[in-house]
Amino acid sequence: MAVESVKARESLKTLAIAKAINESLRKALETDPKVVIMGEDVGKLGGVFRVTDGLQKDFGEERVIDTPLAESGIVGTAIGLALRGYRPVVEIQFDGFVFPAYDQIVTQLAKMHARSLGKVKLPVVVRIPYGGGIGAVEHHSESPESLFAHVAGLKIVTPSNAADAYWMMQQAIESDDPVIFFEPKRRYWDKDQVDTEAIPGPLHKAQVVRQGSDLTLVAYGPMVKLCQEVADVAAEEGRSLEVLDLRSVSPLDFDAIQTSVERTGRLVVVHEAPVFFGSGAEIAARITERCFYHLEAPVLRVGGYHAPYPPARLEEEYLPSLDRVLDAVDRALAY
Amino acid sequence: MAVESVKARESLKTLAIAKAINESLRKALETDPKVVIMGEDVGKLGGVFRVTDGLQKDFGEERVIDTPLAESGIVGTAIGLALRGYRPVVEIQFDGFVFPAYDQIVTQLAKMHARSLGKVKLPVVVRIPYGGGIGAVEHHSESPESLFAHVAGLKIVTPSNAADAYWMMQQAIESDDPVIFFEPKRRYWDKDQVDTEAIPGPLHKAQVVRQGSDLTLVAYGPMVKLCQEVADVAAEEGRSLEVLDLRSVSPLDFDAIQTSVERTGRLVVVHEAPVFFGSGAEIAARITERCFYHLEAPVLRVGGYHAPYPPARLEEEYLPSLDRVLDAVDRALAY
Amino acid sequence: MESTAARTQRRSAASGKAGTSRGRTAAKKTAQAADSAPAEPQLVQLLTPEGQRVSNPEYDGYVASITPDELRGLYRDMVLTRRFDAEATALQRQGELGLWASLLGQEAAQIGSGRALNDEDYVFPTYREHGVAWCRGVDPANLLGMFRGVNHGGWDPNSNNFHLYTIVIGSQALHATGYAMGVAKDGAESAVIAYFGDGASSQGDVAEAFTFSAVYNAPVVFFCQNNQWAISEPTHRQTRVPLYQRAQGYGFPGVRVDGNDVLACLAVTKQALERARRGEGPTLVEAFTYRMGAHTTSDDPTRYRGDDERAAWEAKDPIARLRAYLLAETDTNEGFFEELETESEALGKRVREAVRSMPEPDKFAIFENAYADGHALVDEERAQFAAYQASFSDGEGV
Amino acid sequence: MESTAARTQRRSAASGKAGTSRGRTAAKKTAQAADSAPAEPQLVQLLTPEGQRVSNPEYDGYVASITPDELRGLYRDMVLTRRFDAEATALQRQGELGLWASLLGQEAAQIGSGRALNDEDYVFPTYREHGVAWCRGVDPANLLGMFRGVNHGGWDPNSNNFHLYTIVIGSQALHATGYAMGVAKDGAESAVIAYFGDGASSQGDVAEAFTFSAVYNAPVVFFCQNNQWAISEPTHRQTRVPLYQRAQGYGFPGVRVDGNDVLACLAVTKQALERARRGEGPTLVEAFTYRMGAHTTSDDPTRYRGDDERAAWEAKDPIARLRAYLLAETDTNEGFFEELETESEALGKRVREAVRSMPEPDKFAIFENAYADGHALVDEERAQFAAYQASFSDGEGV
Ligand SMILES: Cc1ncc(C[n+]2csc(CCOP(=O)(O)OP(=O)(O)O)c2C)c(N)n1
Ligand SMILES: Cc1ncc(C[n+]2csc(CCOP(=O)(O)OP(=O)(O)O)c2C)c(N)n1
Ligand SMILES: [Mg+2]
Ligand SMILES: [Mg+2]
Repeated sequence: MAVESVKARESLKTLAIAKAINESLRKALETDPKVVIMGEDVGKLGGVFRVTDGLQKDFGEERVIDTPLAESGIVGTAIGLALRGYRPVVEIQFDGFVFPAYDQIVTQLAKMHARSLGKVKLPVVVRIPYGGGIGAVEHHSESPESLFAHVAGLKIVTPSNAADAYWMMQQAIESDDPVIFFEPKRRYWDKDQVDTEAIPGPLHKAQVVRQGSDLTLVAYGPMVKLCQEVADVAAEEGRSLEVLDLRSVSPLDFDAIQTSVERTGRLVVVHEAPVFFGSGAEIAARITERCFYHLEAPVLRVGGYHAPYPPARLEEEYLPSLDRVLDAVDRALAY
Repeated sequence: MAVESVKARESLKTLAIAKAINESLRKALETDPKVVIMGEDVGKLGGVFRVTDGLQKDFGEERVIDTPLAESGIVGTAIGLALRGYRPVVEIQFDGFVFPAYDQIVTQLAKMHARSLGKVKLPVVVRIPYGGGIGAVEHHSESPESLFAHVAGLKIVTPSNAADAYWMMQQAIESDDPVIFFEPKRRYWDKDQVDTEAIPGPLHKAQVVRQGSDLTLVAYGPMVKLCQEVADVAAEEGRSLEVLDLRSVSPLDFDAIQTSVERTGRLVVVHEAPVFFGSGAEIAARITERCFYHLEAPVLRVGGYHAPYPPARLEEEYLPSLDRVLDAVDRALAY
Repeated sequence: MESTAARTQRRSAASGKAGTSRGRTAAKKTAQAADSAPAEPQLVQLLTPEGQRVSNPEYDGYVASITPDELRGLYRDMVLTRRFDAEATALQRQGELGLWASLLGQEAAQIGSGRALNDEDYVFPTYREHGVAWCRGVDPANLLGMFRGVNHGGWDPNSNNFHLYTIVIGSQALHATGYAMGVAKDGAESAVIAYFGDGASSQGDVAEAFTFSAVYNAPVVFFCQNNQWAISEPTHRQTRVPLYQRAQGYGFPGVRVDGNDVLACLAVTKQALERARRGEGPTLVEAFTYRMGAHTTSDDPTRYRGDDERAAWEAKDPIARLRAYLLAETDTNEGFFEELETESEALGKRVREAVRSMPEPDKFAIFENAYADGHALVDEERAQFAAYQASFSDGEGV
Repeated sequence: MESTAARTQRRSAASGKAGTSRGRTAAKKTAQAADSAPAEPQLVQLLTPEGQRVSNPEYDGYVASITPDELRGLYRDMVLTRRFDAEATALQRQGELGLWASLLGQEAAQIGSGRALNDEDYVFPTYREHGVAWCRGVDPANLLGMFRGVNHGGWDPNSNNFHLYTIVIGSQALHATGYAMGVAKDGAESAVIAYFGDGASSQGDVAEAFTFSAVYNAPVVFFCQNNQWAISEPTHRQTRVPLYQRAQGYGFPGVRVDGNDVLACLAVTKQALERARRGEGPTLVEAFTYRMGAHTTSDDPTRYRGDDERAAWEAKDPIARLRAYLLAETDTNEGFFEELETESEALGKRVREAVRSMPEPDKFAIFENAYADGHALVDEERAQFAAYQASFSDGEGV
């Protein structure tokens, strides 16, 4: 057996997304003494999803910091730590609890680099487990990415699989810009192979996760897996769908979408967030502008409704499902 | 002179937008003892834009309430007052200062009616002077309407002229839903005729403010006037533009836009807010879906850039201007 | 009836009062007590863990006229609340509920404060106030809807003056304050009470509620159940001084009460509510208690706390101590306890059945109540949803 | 050198200390003073409005070794700051600035606290700290960029350890706290100071900064300039008790200082900074002062306050009192004042010219620094913008 392949095998691990992020954080803590983890219950408990499991034990309370229960305080002090040269990775416990920190994120975190004419950098990562499908109570299943994407100064990324979770977290921490890192909580336990010595691609580029020729399906985070399933079913019906995992919501990789749509002529965008003022709107608007003469159907969007996220027993109706996406695919193909 | 026309003349006043809102608030205070005004400096000072001028003097400190300097506190206590049967109209001093209240608006104000299965109503109006063009310092010129429109449970309106300002405020206060009332601050001093005894049209319907046949220009709030000017200039060049004043951002009056676009075949949306994830995206996406076979050009958007609102001496470059809108009109017509 | 010890205590309390130049608030007095015994600030206590009645001159009056029947009523409330709570935990394990937040250990804090309220008073709970809900007459089964996932709040807040549970930590403190501002505007003589936890004390919203209530002198009682933990974080992660002291800096009294002593909680809350109704503004009550169980059924407390702590608090159980007192000092006989046992089981059964027979929500409920006055987009989406649903039945050829 | 009166004062302060069982914080002592004189809590004062030095045993030490030259330095700082401020107000009237927030009246609070800082200390100002900026060595002309509208902050925060002005009220209190947490982590022996106003004290962020700094024992001084007004709202709209007392409820000392007394501000801030550097955590300093002018040049204070108030504060002018002291107690001669007058005028001229010659920002600056590592959309929009700009020159046929 060649030396190289042994090494390759050692760096290949099968990890769930939550564990991949955990290992990524661990590596960052090891590599850069300026990295600190902050948040509610991130210490002994390891976070409510165990994403920071074991980190405080191994790196101490000065590196992995349980904070008071105050999200504005968490992000606000993380900004201060970043000004002092630290690289804080803060955890917001659930999507619905980021709003007390919204002011600090929007008026301070996003704008301080520009305000300082570039003198100050804020390498802060805000981790947010997001999305539904886990049968939770109110405020635990939302997808607020649009509310951050509209704000210049922030970068928004969201992995759909363990390998991306691992590498995108490394890259987010290395970024000198603030990054909102949305973690697809209902996929936390999905496993995948992660090569911890791979050379990752760029953080903000989309990936074609399935090639196809009849229609392009675009998704990110928790919806990528669904779209792959949709493509499987459609294939059985003789339809060839291309699936793009956007990975980044700000910036959006319009070039990649355009390339695909120029070939397929049809586009369906899928996300859990409400359709109204959601990412699908921005994608539809810009791709229609870029591909006006290529599109054989309007860009269709599948997402949440314009209503508060419903109680758990209704979430399956609220969220994009196999059938709802297939329905949109059918409608797009019918043009 | 007939009695009726005397009466008509009495109810016709020429008012600036700020004064029209002031009179509207005064009328609401007179009509409904449950209406209260709250905010920073709304009392003796009459607000930094004098929109509440004289109201505390005439209605007392129990009706027109100077609050501590805390926006979350203002909206949070307004919710409590609404639960007690009051109809609070709260003022946020400037667009950039609404974010400390964002959590209360998004997680409480917007969702409490649904949370209570309809048992509880929150007739709260949140007034926000918004937009740029007044040469102000940071945080005083922003257009955050998208950040509210994406959130179900809120209604978002914004008048472009004094008559609408007067009547839409009446209707917003009468609404049993929470309404975010965006006031175009750079137009506060623009005067117009207001008939205080008119029968106003529905709050959430768009209005054709200029008829045309070559292209539809859609705008709201401060950009309506600009679009009318654009239409004037275009008319000189022989182009007939239809101008729609949306008036409401949530709900959006897609029917009205559709009707116009089905005739003109071209649409340009103009707003001050950044284009990325802005209202233009939602309008473009939905109108393209509705009018796929009518559109002869992609829907084009003119708005702010994906960068923090710039310092005052650059705002003219940042904001949609006559030339920038004309440029988009030209591009749309060139298809 | 008063023991010498009690009288001595009263005298020292009185002299403490004289020593303070203003000396008008409980906060002040308790704070001074704290100064002289820095280890643990003095709790207001009327019943020892062993169930012995101790006198406290400031608070005795609030429970002086309480009858044995009323005492048994408090006992019954606590037992039934605990029984209901246990049933809910069981229902969660059986998969009938998605989640449950147990109040185990906090029965005295909730029943004591809940029974201090008048009908006209208004309650703003967080998500663990099942005992207070019980006192307000909210049907326990209705509390379970949100934990089962059929709604986000299954009762009409105005039926029992008991607002919906609030999950975003601290928000309701401001709602309570605003509501109380409204009460004052109305010239009504009722009070408002806001419940929150030790963790919540760190939220900006709670601080803003303190500011607004003090500035407007709003008739609101802030009832903080310091159950020592905010999920995995101990209270010293939220504050380095006792929480009740927070109030002083905002200009209103704060008092720490033994949260496992139902009589003390009743008395302290009554005093605070009366202050509010008299127009003397807000009070912060810190009920010093313990979360005996996990944070919620999703939590695993073995990861962050030991058994010793729990054992120590077990000895301070709120129900056991009232039972001891009832047995020693009143004419309560075994029959009472037996009947209560039967009633408990009946409650458990009723709740179990109510939950199991809770109707599934209608699909279209997604679109209901998003708005009070309607919204064009909701109408459009509802129609699309209906058409989409119908497409399945069409497919099946009807 | 010490008068009998001063000695008496020291004795009574000492006995005050003995009377407190803990008696370890300035806050405690000042609070007790407040109790016995409820009308106005005792201010720490070292110079009377008439310019007489009064002794304060707790704080004398911090200014004991100050030389006449240093006193003249403080005087010079205040005079030049006021001159700069007046120039900026004039420039606004002339249309050179869009807005100006004058510090008139607050010179002592800012120079006293600013001169208490070491070079390594870090400052988080709000938008009115022109005097503190002066102490840090920030070029006054650079402060004007944002008020002229050419940038949002025209200096490098790390050049002088003076952060950018923060307009969103209260936010910077958390940044200061986080920065201080970092200082502690680094084991550095410097301190951080956060400036904010009486109005800001109501913001949740400030409360959360108190909580975080207390829990982590961060080396931060909260310096609240209570200038009696938040635009049109008097301080009693923000609190019903003196603001410095807020700190107690969070477990750290608070002290009220005469904000028009530069020596007292220097001493009190030094003490607080030393505590921070020694690892004793945060302190809240409330500098009791007055905003002599309008809130900003956009404001019209005649709508909400009378002239009497201003007149009463005029008699407490920070510059006049130090001048009186310099003349009475040091060898300062007229020449010093004359030279300073000349220096003042030169400063005014320099600032005026600097502002008038400030280059207009480049159009493309809109896109600069939105991101540190770039962003595809910004690149795309910049390119479109360039093409659009170019279309005009094309149009002119170039
Ligand atoms: C704003 C917000 N942040 C985080 C959470 C997640 N969360 C739910 S309960 C809880 C701890 C609350 O502790 P405490 O206030 O002491 O109340 P307890 O649960 O002990 O009754 C946390 C962090 C939340 N619900 N809201
Ligand atoms: C979050 C926020 N809300 C409102 C404002 C508008 N505003 C600017 S200054 C000010 C008053 C500030 O008063 P204070 O904190 O006492 O400081 P001072 O201006 O007196 O120095 C207000 C309300 C703001 N800048 N930020
Ligand atoms: Mg707790
Ligand atoms: Mg002030």
